[in-house]
Amino acid sequence: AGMPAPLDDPGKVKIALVRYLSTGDFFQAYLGGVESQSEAIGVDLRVFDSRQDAALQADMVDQAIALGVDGIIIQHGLTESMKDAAQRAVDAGIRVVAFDVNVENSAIPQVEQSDYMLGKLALEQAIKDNGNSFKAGYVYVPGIAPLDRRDKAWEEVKAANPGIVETAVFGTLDNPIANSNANQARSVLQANPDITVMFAPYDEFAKGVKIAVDEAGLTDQIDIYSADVSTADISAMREPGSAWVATVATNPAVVGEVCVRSLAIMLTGGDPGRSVIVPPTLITQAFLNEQDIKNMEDLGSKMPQFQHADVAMTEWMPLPKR
Amino acid sequence: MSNNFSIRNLSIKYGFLVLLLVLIIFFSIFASGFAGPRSAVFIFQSVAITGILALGVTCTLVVDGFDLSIGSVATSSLMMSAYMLVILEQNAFVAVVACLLMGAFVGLLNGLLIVKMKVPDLLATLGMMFLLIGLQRVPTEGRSIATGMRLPSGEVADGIFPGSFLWIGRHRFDFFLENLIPVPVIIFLVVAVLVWIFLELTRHGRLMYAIGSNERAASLAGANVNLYKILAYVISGVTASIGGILLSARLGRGDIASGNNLLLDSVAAALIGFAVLGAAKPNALGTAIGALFVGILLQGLTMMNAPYYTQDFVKGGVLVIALVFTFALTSRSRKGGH
Amino acid sequence: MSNNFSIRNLSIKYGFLVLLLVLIIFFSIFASGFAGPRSAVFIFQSVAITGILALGVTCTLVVDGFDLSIGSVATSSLMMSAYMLVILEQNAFVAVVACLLMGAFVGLLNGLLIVKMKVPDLLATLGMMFLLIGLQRVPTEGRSIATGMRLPSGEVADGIFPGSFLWIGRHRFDFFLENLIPVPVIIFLVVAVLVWIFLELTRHGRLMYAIGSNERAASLAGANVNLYKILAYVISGVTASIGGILLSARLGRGDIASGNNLLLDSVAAALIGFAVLGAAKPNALGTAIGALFVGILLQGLTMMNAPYYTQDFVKGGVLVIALVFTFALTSRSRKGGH
Amino acid sequence: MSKIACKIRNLEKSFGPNKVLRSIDLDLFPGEVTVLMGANGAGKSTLVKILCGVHQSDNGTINLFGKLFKPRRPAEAFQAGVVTVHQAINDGVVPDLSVASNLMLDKLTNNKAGFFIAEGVIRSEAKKIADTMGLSLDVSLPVSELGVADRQLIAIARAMARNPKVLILDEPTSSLSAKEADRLFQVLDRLRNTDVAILYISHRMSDIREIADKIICMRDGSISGTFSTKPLDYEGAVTAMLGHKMTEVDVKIAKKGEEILNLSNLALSDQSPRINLSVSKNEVVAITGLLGSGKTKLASILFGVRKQAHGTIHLNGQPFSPSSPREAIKAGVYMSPKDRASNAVISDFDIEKNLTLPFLHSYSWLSMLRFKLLRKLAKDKIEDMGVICQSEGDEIETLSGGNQQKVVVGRWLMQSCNLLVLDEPFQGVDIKARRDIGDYIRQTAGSRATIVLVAELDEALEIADRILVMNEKSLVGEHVNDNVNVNEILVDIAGNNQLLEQVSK
Ligand SMILES: Nc1ncnc2c1ncn2[C@@H]1O[C@H](COP(=O)(O)OP(=O)(O)OP(=O)(O)O)[C@@H](O)[C@H]1O
Ligand SMILES: Nc1ncnc2c1ncn2[C@@H]1O[C@H](COP(=O)(O)OP(=O)(O)OP(=O)(O)O)[C@@H](O)[C@H]1O
Ligand SMILES: [Mg+2]
Ligand SMILES: [Mg+2]
Repeated sequence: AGMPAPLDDPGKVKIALVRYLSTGDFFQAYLGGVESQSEAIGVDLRVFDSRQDAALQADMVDQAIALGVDGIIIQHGLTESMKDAAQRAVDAGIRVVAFDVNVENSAIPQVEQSDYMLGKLALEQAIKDNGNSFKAGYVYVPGIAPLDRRDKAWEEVKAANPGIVETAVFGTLDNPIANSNANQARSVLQANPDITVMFAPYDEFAKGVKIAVDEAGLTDQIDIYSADVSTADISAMREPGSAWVATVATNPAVVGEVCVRSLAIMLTGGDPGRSVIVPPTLITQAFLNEQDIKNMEDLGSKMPQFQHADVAMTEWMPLPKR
Repeated sequence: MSNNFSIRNLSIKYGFLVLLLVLIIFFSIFASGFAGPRSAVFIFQSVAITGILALGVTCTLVVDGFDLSIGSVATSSLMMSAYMLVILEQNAFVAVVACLLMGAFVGLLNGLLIVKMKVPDLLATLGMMFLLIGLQRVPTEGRSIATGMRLPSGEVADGIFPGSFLWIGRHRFDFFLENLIPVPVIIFLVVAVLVWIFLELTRHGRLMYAIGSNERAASLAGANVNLYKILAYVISGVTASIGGILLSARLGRGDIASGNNLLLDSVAAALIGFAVLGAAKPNALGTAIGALFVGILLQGLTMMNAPYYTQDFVKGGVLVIALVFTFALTSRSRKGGH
Repeated sequence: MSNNFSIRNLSIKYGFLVLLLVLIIFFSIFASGFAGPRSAVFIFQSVAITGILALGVTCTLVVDGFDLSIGSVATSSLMMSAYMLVILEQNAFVAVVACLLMGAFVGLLNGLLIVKMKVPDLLATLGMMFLLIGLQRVPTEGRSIATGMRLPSGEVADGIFPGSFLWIGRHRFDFFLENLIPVPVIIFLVVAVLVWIFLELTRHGRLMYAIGSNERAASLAGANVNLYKILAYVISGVTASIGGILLSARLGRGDIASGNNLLLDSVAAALIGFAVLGAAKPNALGTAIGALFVGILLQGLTMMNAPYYTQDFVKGGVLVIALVFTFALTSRSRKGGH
Repeated sequence: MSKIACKIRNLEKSFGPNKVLRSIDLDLFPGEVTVLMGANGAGKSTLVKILCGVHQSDNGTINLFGKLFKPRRPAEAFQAGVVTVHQAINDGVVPDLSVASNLMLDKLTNNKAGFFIAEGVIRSEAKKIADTMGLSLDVSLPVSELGVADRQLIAIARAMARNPKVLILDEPTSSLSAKEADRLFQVLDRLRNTDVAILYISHRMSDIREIADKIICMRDGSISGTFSTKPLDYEGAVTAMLGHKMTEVDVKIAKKGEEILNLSNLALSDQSPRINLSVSKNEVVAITGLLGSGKTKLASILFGVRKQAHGTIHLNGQPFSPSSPREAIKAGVYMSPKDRASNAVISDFDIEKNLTLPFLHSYSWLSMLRFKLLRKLAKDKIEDMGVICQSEGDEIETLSGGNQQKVVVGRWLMQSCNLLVLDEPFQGVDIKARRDIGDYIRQTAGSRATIVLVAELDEALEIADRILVMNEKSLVGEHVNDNVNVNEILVDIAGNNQLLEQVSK
């Protein structure tokens, strides 16, 4: 209702979501956001899941082109494999937005949850709580793009605060990730009993570290700072005496919505801007306890900036029902 | 031949254990914090779940089978326990029983596919693996299960992981030191002893080994081949579901995860077991020691702050060297020719 | 018996192919965009790499072996080609040859471990798998390799993936339609035909089947068992490295996280191959069709907008049903008693 | 005899502490069949395995047509013209390949053969090879569907077709009946005439009488006698092989007890004739007949492995229709199957575990095995059966063929039963041990009914109270083993007079 062409005709416009990653809560919530926003603006959504096969993901873009969609959202992936495919889509006259992957194309806006900012805000909170001189354990697996971007923040903070000592670096993506990291963190705590801060910038890592800290009986001594959030993370942070004191996150559903809205703006001939950044929010244990927040929905209602990001908005843009 | 205490025979029998000892000594010296009762307990704790799975897969190896579905049975059990507790709001006992039954049922299905439908073991359990990986995600549409989660129906799940359930994964018994030995370690040891007794000391175990060596001859000697094969897969299913329960109780939530690493690590443990005490065949004691071996290696390397990729590398390297050592010697002493 | 054109024999032989056909028809009707040459090419493309790996593993299955290292050989080849191109700034030809040699060398090592050191196949290749997973990450300390990356030494890597290398993964030949058939599909088909010819039409292939069925008899009849077993692992290593090269050329980067599912997917394809044409043994044609089967299923489900977790579920379900059908029938027609 | 084909001097071999061959000297001449005799475990197969490159000798030399010969792999032996048919039948065939591929296996392993194979050529050549041994099989069948006799014939036929200079046959007739053996002898005659040197190992006196030009005896790893002057001194050879004289068997027909087994109108398969049979306690009944006459089928029906087409079985007066070996065993019906490698030997187990396998339930308490008891029982049985080994903990694979056979037969003598069925129990067992086991079976026969299925008439004559003849799945003759007329039995076996001439030649 009241939407510009071609969105004025519900169901006429087809868009495709081409995913690189799909397993896990973040991706499920993201998909939820994409779906609800698509429904709100009345477009027909198709989902292509490459299940972490970057080559297949590129082919899926071609498939979407062949299906004659009007817009494509590329969710994650590798620059090198997606660049050409994205260009082909643009050449075919299709509007494209990319989320968390740089396809090096000026016609394609880049939606980002700013991993760098996630790391940065968490570390700022850590310095606020613990001063600028402490012994830290760091959980990191190189080679994973978002983790690498969060690593930048860590390197910067370390360089700026010589008092912060990186006592141990560990981490693994062996499944189940939380359990494997718990085992590693356990060994690290045993070998380095003087650690007071754990920087685990991925919630699965943080969960593992929390289990290890609990098992070692060090909940009072150690503080965990992380990135990302989910309902389960909230309850873990709120456990009595939990060492997990803060996390920084964007709402994955909101990110999904922003992607669809950016695409909708392009479909109607508008320009969402070269880069659309969904700002992250700092979530502390104290805040969760104060507000008695139990799940993501509570978090959204108590924290408006988490519920809705005021980016990629126009006056005609319908929002999903809450 | 068994009375021949030559150096070669000794090294076949004890070579692997000596290697283990050398590793322990090495890490005790070079990895601060490695030596000590608490550290030993972590090692047991870190391998308890893979170890339990590995003991199950050992039973299927004994009857010359293979169970690729254990990883997915464990994650299904993880999801199922969380579903029972958080969404259906059942108590711990019901959740545990349901998971064990599920494991037994999957094992039964595997066994029937293999025995009655004559589907090759790798194939049947591979199919089951994919099936379960999918199935465990259907009820929550791929979401993890945690207290307070919003269900597809829009309701909020109010159930919790009760303390009695978490106890299984988290409680520690006093043993000389306070809060020393976690429940999963006890369960691992109990399962190991039970499987060992079953395979080595009972007639059922011996018949299973006979079936693994020559199925037809065992059948003509009166063994109920089908029953024992099914039993092996049921044991494997149940142990995998125990692993899943422990995982669930440790994590305190129903985490969407793939069990690929659980599968590979427990298969590794079971296979390393071949080399222990020169057995050159699947055996429970070897499997338990194989699991510990991997645990010690990873614990030691982590404590020495080795980057994660060196762990796989060292794991593989030590594995290959240990195995070459054991098997090359075993085979040479066994026969003169081929 | 071979002249017995009963319904049962027909269904054993063609049951699986009929199922495939039914799937294709079903998807053509219900999944818009499924039917058509581009979609068909897409299916081939999506299974080309797993298919090539699966053909290699088929050769090891033929000699009653198993190669768990293929996935890690492929990812090592992926990383190695990127390293050669981007960091050592070599040309495409050198990179390809280096990867193929690496694959052959790993296969040779596997073969020697199994044949000379008598390490059981699963164990040897599992150890190799861990070794390679670690090793491939050492040169870059676990980072992915891409043009412009900063090396541990602090320098910036200037090499690029040259067009000639990317061509291997990305070029499409015209065939009726413009830009239809990608190079990897051609390579897949060529490898499939070569492996098929080798296994079915040459005496070497026949001897490999003989070794797989009764190693001792084959050896006593004068077959060079060790040589053929090593050969099988070398083939498997080389095909896996081809798979890695194709992956690398498609990605255009040495991505550390890619290729995780290659092992299980290619094993699945090779095992499904058992059911094709009632072979009940590893065979090249079956493997190729097995790979396509999985590809068709996933493509059809994607086109029907099925969520990702239902894909595993349906894959497992269809697999189990197809296999039960084939194997239950095959075994029943085979024997009356003992 | 001009030139020596194969000259063996001072050959020695040990397995660990076990000296198996001690300073063997032996010559093989072209155009001559040398028979090697020796008790089970004497070292015959070990000698063969050294000649064909499976094992390497510890000491000594082999000269082949004047050249030093030290094969390290079977392929090298083949290249030198030494072709072997091994004692273990399953070592000769590849079950998953077709009969044609099996017959042509040598062509496939020949490095000079082409790269590709033509299925048509393989088949037609395979047919030719099959014809030489009178094998009338569909060559496209997989070998896994064939019985042990056909497998043995395939292995033999293949060796014959390889143009050997030295041909070694290790108990080639162990699974054959007189008819097939006879065909083998015809082919051997032909080869002898083309100057092939043949080494022939057998425990069957009938074979040896038929084929030997020269007899060499082995005892405990040494040569204990050579007999080459005609007529050959067969009794002397047996004495040299055993170290003492062989006593004559004298079967005293025992008094029958009550009826245990009754078959009425039993048909082994559709359209086969009906069988009626009654076997009583304390009676040993031998059933003999040509290969494929249905002996094994009868045994499998009694043991619950397959079902009869018609008719009924009564055991101790009760109807008996077992649906699995397990049920049969529960009812007190035991069967020792033929073809030990496929059907009986658990190759990963030691002797004790192999011996005690069927009755573990009675040697365990609450499922827990009673290890001491098991060891003692195994020791006793090793004694009873005369198994030659180091201890009850030896791996069964390290035993000689005949000793393995003693173990798998002994397994069924561990406990008393109602009905004992022994299918080819003497396969590969030496003459002395055969007599001893036969005696043992007769001694213990009082508590049960015993049926022994043998293709060799000699074996039947040594053990049975009553000899039945089976032909084309029906029982065609019955002879009480007391001054029997052997010719009459042969007539029954052959089924017609024309064949008889061949058999009793
Ligand atoms: N691989 C082996 N390892 C250890 N001992 C062995 C091995 N092979 C054979 N022996 C031993 O060597 C001795 C001779 O065995 P061999 O097979 O040569 O006897 P044989 O004369 O062929 O007897 P048979 O008539 O029973 O076939 C036996 O005592 C046997 O136990
Ligand atoms: N090694 C084997 N593998 C599979 N089946 C076998 C084997 N040996 C015997 N059989 C089966 O035993 C049964 C009887 O075989 P067959 O009719 O050829 O001979 P038979 O006359 O019963 O035995 P015999 O040769 O002792 O007289 C058949 O069902 C056959 O398939
Ligand atoms: Mg196997
Ligand atoms: Mg012998």
